[in-house]
Amino acid sequence: GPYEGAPRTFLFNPAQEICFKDTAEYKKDGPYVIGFSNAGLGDSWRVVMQHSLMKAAADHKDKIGQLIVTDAGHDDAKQVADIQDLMSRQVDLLIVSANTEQALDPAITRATERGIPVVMVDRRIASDNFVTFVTASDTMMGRLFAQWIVEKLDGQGNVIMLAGQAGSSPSEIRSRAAMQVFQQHPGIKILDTVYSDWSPVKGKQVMQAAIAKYGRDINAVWSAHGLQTPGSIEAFIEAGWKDGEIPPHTTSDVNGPLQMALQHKVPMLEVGYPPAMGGTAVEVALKVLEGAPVPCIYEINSQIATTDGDETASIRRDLPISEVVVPEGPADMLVTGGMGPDYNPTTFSVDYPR
Amino acid sequence: MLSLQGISKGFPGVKALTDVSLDVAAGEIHALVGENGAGKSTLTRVIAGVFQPDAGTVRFDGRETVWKGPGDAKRHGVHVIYQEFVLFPHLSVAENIFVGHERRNRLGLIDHGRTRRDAKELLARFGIDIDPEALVRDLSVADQQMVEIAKALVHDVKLLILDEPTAVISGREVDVLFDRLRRLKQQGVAIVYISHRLEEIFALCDRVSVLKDGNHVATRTIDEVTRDQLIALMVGRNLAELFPVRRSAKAPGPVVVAARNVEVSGRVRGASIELRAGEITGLAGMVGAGRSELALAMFGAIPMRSGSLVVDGREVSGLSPRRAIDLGIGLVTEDRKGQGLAMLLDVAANVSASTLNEFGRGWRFDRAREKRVAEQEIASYRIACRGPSTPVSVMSGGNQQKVLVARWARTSTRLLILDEPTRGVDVGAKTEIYRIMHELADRGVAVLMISSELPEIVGMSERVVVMREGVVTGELSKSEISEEAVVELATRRLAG
Amino acid sequence: MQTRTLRLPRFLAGGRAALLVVVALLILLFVLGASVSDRFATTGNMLNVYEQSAGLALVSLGQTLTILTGGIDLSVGSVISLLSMLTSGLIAGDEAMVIPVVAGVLVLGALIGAANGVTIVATGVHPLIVTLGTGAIVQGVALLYGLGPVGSVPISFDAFAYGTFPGGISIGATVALALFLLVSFFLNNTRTGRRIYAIGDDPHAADLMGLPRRRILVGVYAASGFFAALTAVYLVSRFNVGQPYTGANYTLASITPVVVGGTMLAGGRGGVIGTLLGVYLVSLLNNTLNFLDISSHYQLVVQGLVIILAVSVYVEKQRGLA
Amino acid sequence: MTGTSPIGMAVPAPRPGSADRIRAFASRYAILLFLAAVVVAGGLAAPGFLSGSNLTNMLMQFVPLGIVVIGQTFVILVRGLDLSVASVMATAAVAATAFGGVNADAPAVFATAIGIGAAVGLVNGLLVTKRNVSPFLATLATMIVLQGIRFAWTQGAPSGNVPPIFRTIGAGTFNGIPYNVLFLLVVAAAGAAALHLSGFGRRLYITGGNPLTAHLVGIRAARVTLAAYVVSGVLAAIAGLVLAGFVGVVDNFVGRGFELDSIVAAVVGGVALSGGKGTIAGALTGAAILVAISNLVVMLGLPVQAQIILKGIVIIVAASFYVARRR
Ligand SMILES: Nc1ncnc2c1ncn2[C@@H]1O[C@H](COP(=O)(O)OP(=O)(O)OP(=O)(O)O)[C@@H](O)[C@H]1O
Ligand SMILES: Nc1ncnc2c1ncn2[C@@H]1O[C@H](COP(=O)(O)OP(=O)(O)OP(=O)(O)O)[C@@H](O)[C@H]1O
Ligand SMILES: [Mg+2]
Ligand SMILES: [Mg+2]
Repeated sequence: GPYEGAPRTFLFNPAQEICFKDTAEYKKDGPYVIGFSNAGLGDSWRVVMQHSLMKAAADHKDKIGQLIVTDAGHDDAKQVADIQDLMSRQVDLLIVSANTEQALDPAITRATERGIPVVMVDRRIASDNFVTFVTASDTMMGRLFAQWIVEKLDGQGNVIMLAGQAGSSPSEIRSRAAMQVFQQHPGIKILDTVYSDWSPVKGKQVMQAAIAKYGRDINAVWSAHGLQTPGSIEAFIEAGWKDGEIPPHTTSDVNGPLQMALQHKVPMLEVGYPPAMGGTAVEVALKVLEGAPVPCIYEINSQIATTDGDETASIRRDLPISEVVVPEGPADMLVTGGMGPDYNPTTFSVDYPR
Repeated sequence: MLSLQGISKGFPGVKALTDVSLDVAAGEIHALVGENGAGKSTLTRVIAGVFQPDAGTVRFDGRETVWKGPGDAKRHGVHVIYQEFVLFPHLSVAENIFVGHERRNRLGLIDHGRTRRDAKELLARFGIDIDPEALVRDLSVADQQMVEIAKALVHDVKLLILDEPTAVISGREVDVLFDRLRRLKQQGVAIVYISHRLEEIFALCDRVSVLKDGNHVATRTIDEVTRDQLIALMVGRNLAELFPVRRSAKAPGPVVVAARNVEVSGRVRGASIELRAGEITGLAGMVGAGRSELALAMFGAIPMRSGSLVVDGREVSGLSPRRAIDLGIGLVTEDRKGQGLAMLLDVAANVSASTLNEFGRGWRFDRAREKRVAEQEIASYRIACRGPSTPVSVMSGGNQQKVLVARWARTSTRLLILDEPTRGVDVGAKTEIYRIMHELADRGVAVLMISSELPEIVGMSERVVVMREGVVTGELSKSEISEEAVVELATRRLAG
Repeated sequence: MQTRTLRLPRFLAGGRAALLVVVALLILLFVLGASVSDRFATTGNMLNVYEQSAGLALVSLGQTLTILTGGIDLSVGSVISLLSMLTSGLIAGDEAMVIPVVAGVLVLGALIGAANGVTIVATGVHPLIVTLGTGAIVQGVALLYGLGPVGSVPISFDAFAYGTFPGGISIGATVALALFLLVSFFLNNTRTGRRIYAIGDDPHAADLMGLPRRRILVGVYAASGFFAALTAVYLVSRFNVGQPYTGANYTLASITPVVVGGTMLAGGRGGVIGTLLGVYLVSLLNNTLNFLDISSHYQLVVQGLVIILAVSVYVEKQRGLA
Repeated sequence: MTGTSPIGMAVPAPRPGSADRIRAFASRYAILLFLAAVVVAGGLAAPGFLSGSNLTNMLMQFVPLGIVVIGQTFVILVRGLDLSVASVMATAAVAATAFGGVNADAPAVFATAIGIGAAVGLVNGLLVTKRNVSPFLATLATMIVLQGIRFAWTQGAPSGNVPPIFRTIGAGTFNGIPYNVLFLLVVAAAGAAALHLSGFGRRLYITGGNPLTAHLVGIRAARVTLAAYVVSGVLAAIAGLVLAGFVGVVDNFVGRGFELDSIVAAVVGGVALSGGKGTIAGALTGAAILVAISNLVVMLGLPVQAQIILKGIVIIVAASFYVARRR
């Protein structure tokens, strides 16, 4: 069954002292005005994350007087302005998913200095000038993916890195973590790093080119997330790879690649990066406003799933992919959303306090 | 002052100037004449440093010179009034006058007050009432031309070149210009004067040089040549009669098209005109009288504020160019390049443009037939080109004009309006266009010719309607037509 | 025949209707914002709006110049990105490097812009295409320099973007405002300034008049590059770091305030004061929308409609037959 | 593609026997020669480049761009520009998932997508012709508005399945020839016929070459212009559907970058931004060059930066070639 214990990144953390923040200084009486500055929407993951956050706010109407949501459209400058505008509206607490790690740092640091508690979600800033960061670890994902590929290939083989967008922090962090693993194995050769811009369309195009170039020399595809993975698998199928021949792929969150893995017998590792962390951020925000101590990094659980027979020495699964997948569901639905069975992002509406 | 030796200049596929040698003395007004495309404007541009000659030398003020560009020539006292306007429509009149020689104060900043004052003073010297702060685009074409002229006279000029400066001005403005030029001449300025209006040449110039097909044919003092000799030099043959006599001049037919009380915002104020089958009617007036607007309104190209068009006794509703074409009306506009022709397209496409439906409705378009039609028109109008697929952009002005006339003659079963049909067109092409007008009239088409050239009005019209300031001031029958009578009506004081 | 229209002061001349429309929209937004929240019409929030205008203002200032000449500079986004990376990458946290690097970056921006101008002048290709091409090249170079954020700047560097004069008046926005006034003065009162209008109005006539059109064009694109560089420095001050896509949004964004402020894309008409008001309009619009609690999706709709509204109110009648 | 010559290409007919003839020939077909050079050089430099499967890949990527470029050409010919194409593509793709995701929905999907494309084209056209808004701004504004509407419609991320038939059209092949190539051929043939053989095409060229002339010869220039924007909108919608079928998963990235790429391709292919000049064949060749180069960069293992830089260089070099030719 699914793993329901405490976050493994917490349990396995070798540090003796785990950092906790005292939030007494932020304690105040409700109802609270909470501002959420989102980096942007645009792919299903981010939409579900925002919805889970709104839903949690609706569940806590008693404490939250108003939730103000802004959307920066993936523009740093707009997000800085959004944060300033939220401060102008005198919010009691800011939840921020920072578009980029460094660019938002000065603006958020200023908010913190002005005494406004900031809870980061999904994407943090470079400095520690916030109360806490709600996340599942990018580094962990990158390493798990890489370690699994190394072990699947017995330390010998050629890998294509199918990254997200050049210069975007989740992509770069996951790639960097993966490279640390790959570099320890001289038998592993990285043929190319190609960029999908988190898009299956672009992912398919770049993988077609890579296949045309390396053909059967490709032994595995390290994909930074599930959004682009279907494009890659499609490219192999169209280039003539039969079911069972397609090299191992990594993926995350998205239903489509899981469906394809089962249908075309693709060895696959799925490590979740659950969008439900949006809701968690609201819970954590309330704790902060109530003055309860919170960990400096609030990690949430990632489920690990593999196709049958594809567990390796280091990577043990919580669930088989066949139990994670929604067989008849849309290809782009998020299997790790935690929004319940009737959830449909397009029609979702919730009565959160505005 | 200016001495050209062996100047040649070619463009891809065209030899515009071949071995031209020419002298212009200080204190001389030197006319430059020749057919369209003879190379007059090109020569102007070589002198002004716009083009570098392929061969030959330019000596200016005694020294051999190679201009680095128009600015360089300007600094040395060469000023040109080009055939096309060289004005900045969204700058003020004053700024246009001083552009390139901005009035500045001690700090090197623009002195707006002085710019305005100096411009005002300069304009006053021409006796022209233009607000120096008006934007140039708000001026009439004639006023724009006067700004052009004023602009050339602000500085110390040694050589002044005027390329068809009177094409869009008339009457008093021409007098002002000539007066200025004569004074400059007395001050020792060398002047090159280009015009297709030969009477101006005889009235103003000292010597005349003739260009033909890029070659320098002759230079004469004005007393040694007659008008006919000059024409012969330009076209290479004798044109006994510039205005052909219409052989089959029958009595005009019934009124086919009439405009009643036409008002066009500001410019035409209640003009009426009647046009009869088979008759050539001249529409005369000073430039700016509103004739073009009346014509455009009759054609549906600009909206009438009030008034109506009556065709065959019936009032036309929903007038538009399309409707006008369907009614058998054609309009050769005055601005060939800007309005008339699609310069990127070829002769065939330009000829067929107003009758596209004839070549197939909907999806099909019969190119073969279009080509045949174009070939016929090229032959019957003697259009000089390499065939139906010649781009009109490479053709000379006169031949472009014939393409336009050919196009509109095709749609004109009732009325053909020609607005300044021979402006900037050489004598050879002129006669051809007159011949075409006669042919159409013979076929029973009503012809309305707008012209600012009195000899043309007198020579071609069988009836003349005269406008002034948007109002029809009179009508002259065949026997009453004379230059004096037309001028009298064109300048008549309006009551009230 | 000449209609005596009401004359505005010279620096406002050009696109008069535009200015009135923008001012009307500014007032409308202000009233709207003030009616939904009593925190909107506060000095604090208005200073906040003012502060947020700086980045867009700087880049639009250069863009106004290129558009006045009848051109456009679509490379500004990439130039900002590259130069922001160079700024933080070369300063690398070292206080002593700040002045030389900033100076170098500004010069480099002007040089890249000048290269745009030279290419436009030398090839005769439409500036839209040239700058699209050079923009791609510069973006490629930026990604060669780094795929992610590079370098850092000392803490004090943020004074440009976040610092204030007494009273909370933003330094960056005030610098931008001063530059606008300076450029406006330059455009109206110097020979080169007036000639920028002339060559935008009719380049062919400018050539025949012997105006140094090519030199002015190179200068104008150099200025655009310079202001892009200044924007890059500003953004590094605001973000503490340079990144390969930092400027991407500014390419199209820089055009909106220019045209909303009444400068015609055809060239020759308009001015920087209109652009400044256009920048304030964009800035106030974003702020107002954040106060109105409109879902971000509809914010896009509103932005697009404002562009259409503003621009289609004062389009000029095309010069036609009469 | 079509061998039809455009009307009125302003190339002086060469004097018989002169070297002009060779030059004229070379300059008219230079863009094809350029493409041929890229292909040959690519084949020599990267062995896999000319392999059947890579050619299939390139064709498949070429098709959506090609379809958009055809529409863009119509608009540029009437002195316009359509920046809204990418937004239309993504919106059409969203429409493809808005139904049940089965083949029976295909007609409804088609109708919706084309309706969206036509509506956007109509709005663009009306803004340009009725309100005199500059095409750049009008289509920029509709691009932004449409994106907002799409986001509001999908709440930010499209979701749902594309009917399988679109998968076939978008990604299926027959003996290595992608089905979507057929689509392009049909669109290109129709586009070329409309431009080069029909009365409408003639009206379009006259309108783009000289709007005043068009008005005076009774062409309803506003309608022709409007039609060009509608064509562009509809073709962008079709391209959006083809691209949606390419992977079967729709996201907001469908069509991203197509607005500028399609303009660049047209210009590289000799369509003049000043209007009235250019051909479908040229524009498609331009698109083919862009696709070949971006594929070649990957095949050569050059970094992504090289692709971007190369594209920039090609844009400037190709465009300056046309200007030089015009002089
Ligand atoms: N820029 C140019 N490019 C190509 N051909 C040109 C150019 N300018 C002029 N020509 C050609 O050179 C020849 C001479 O033209 P030019 O304008 O000098 O004649 P013109 O005597 O001034 O005629 P007009 O009386 O009509 O003004 C013509 O055949 C013309 O088509
Ligand atoms: N500011 C302007 N810009 C462009 N064209 C103009 C302008 N003013 C006038 N025109 C056009 O130039 C031509 C001649 O101008 P003008 O107004 O002096 O004479 P007009 O009213 O047409 O009368 P006529 O034909 O009797 O000379 C007309 O076709 C007119 O429409
Ligand atoms: Mg001439
Ligand atoms: Mg007239």
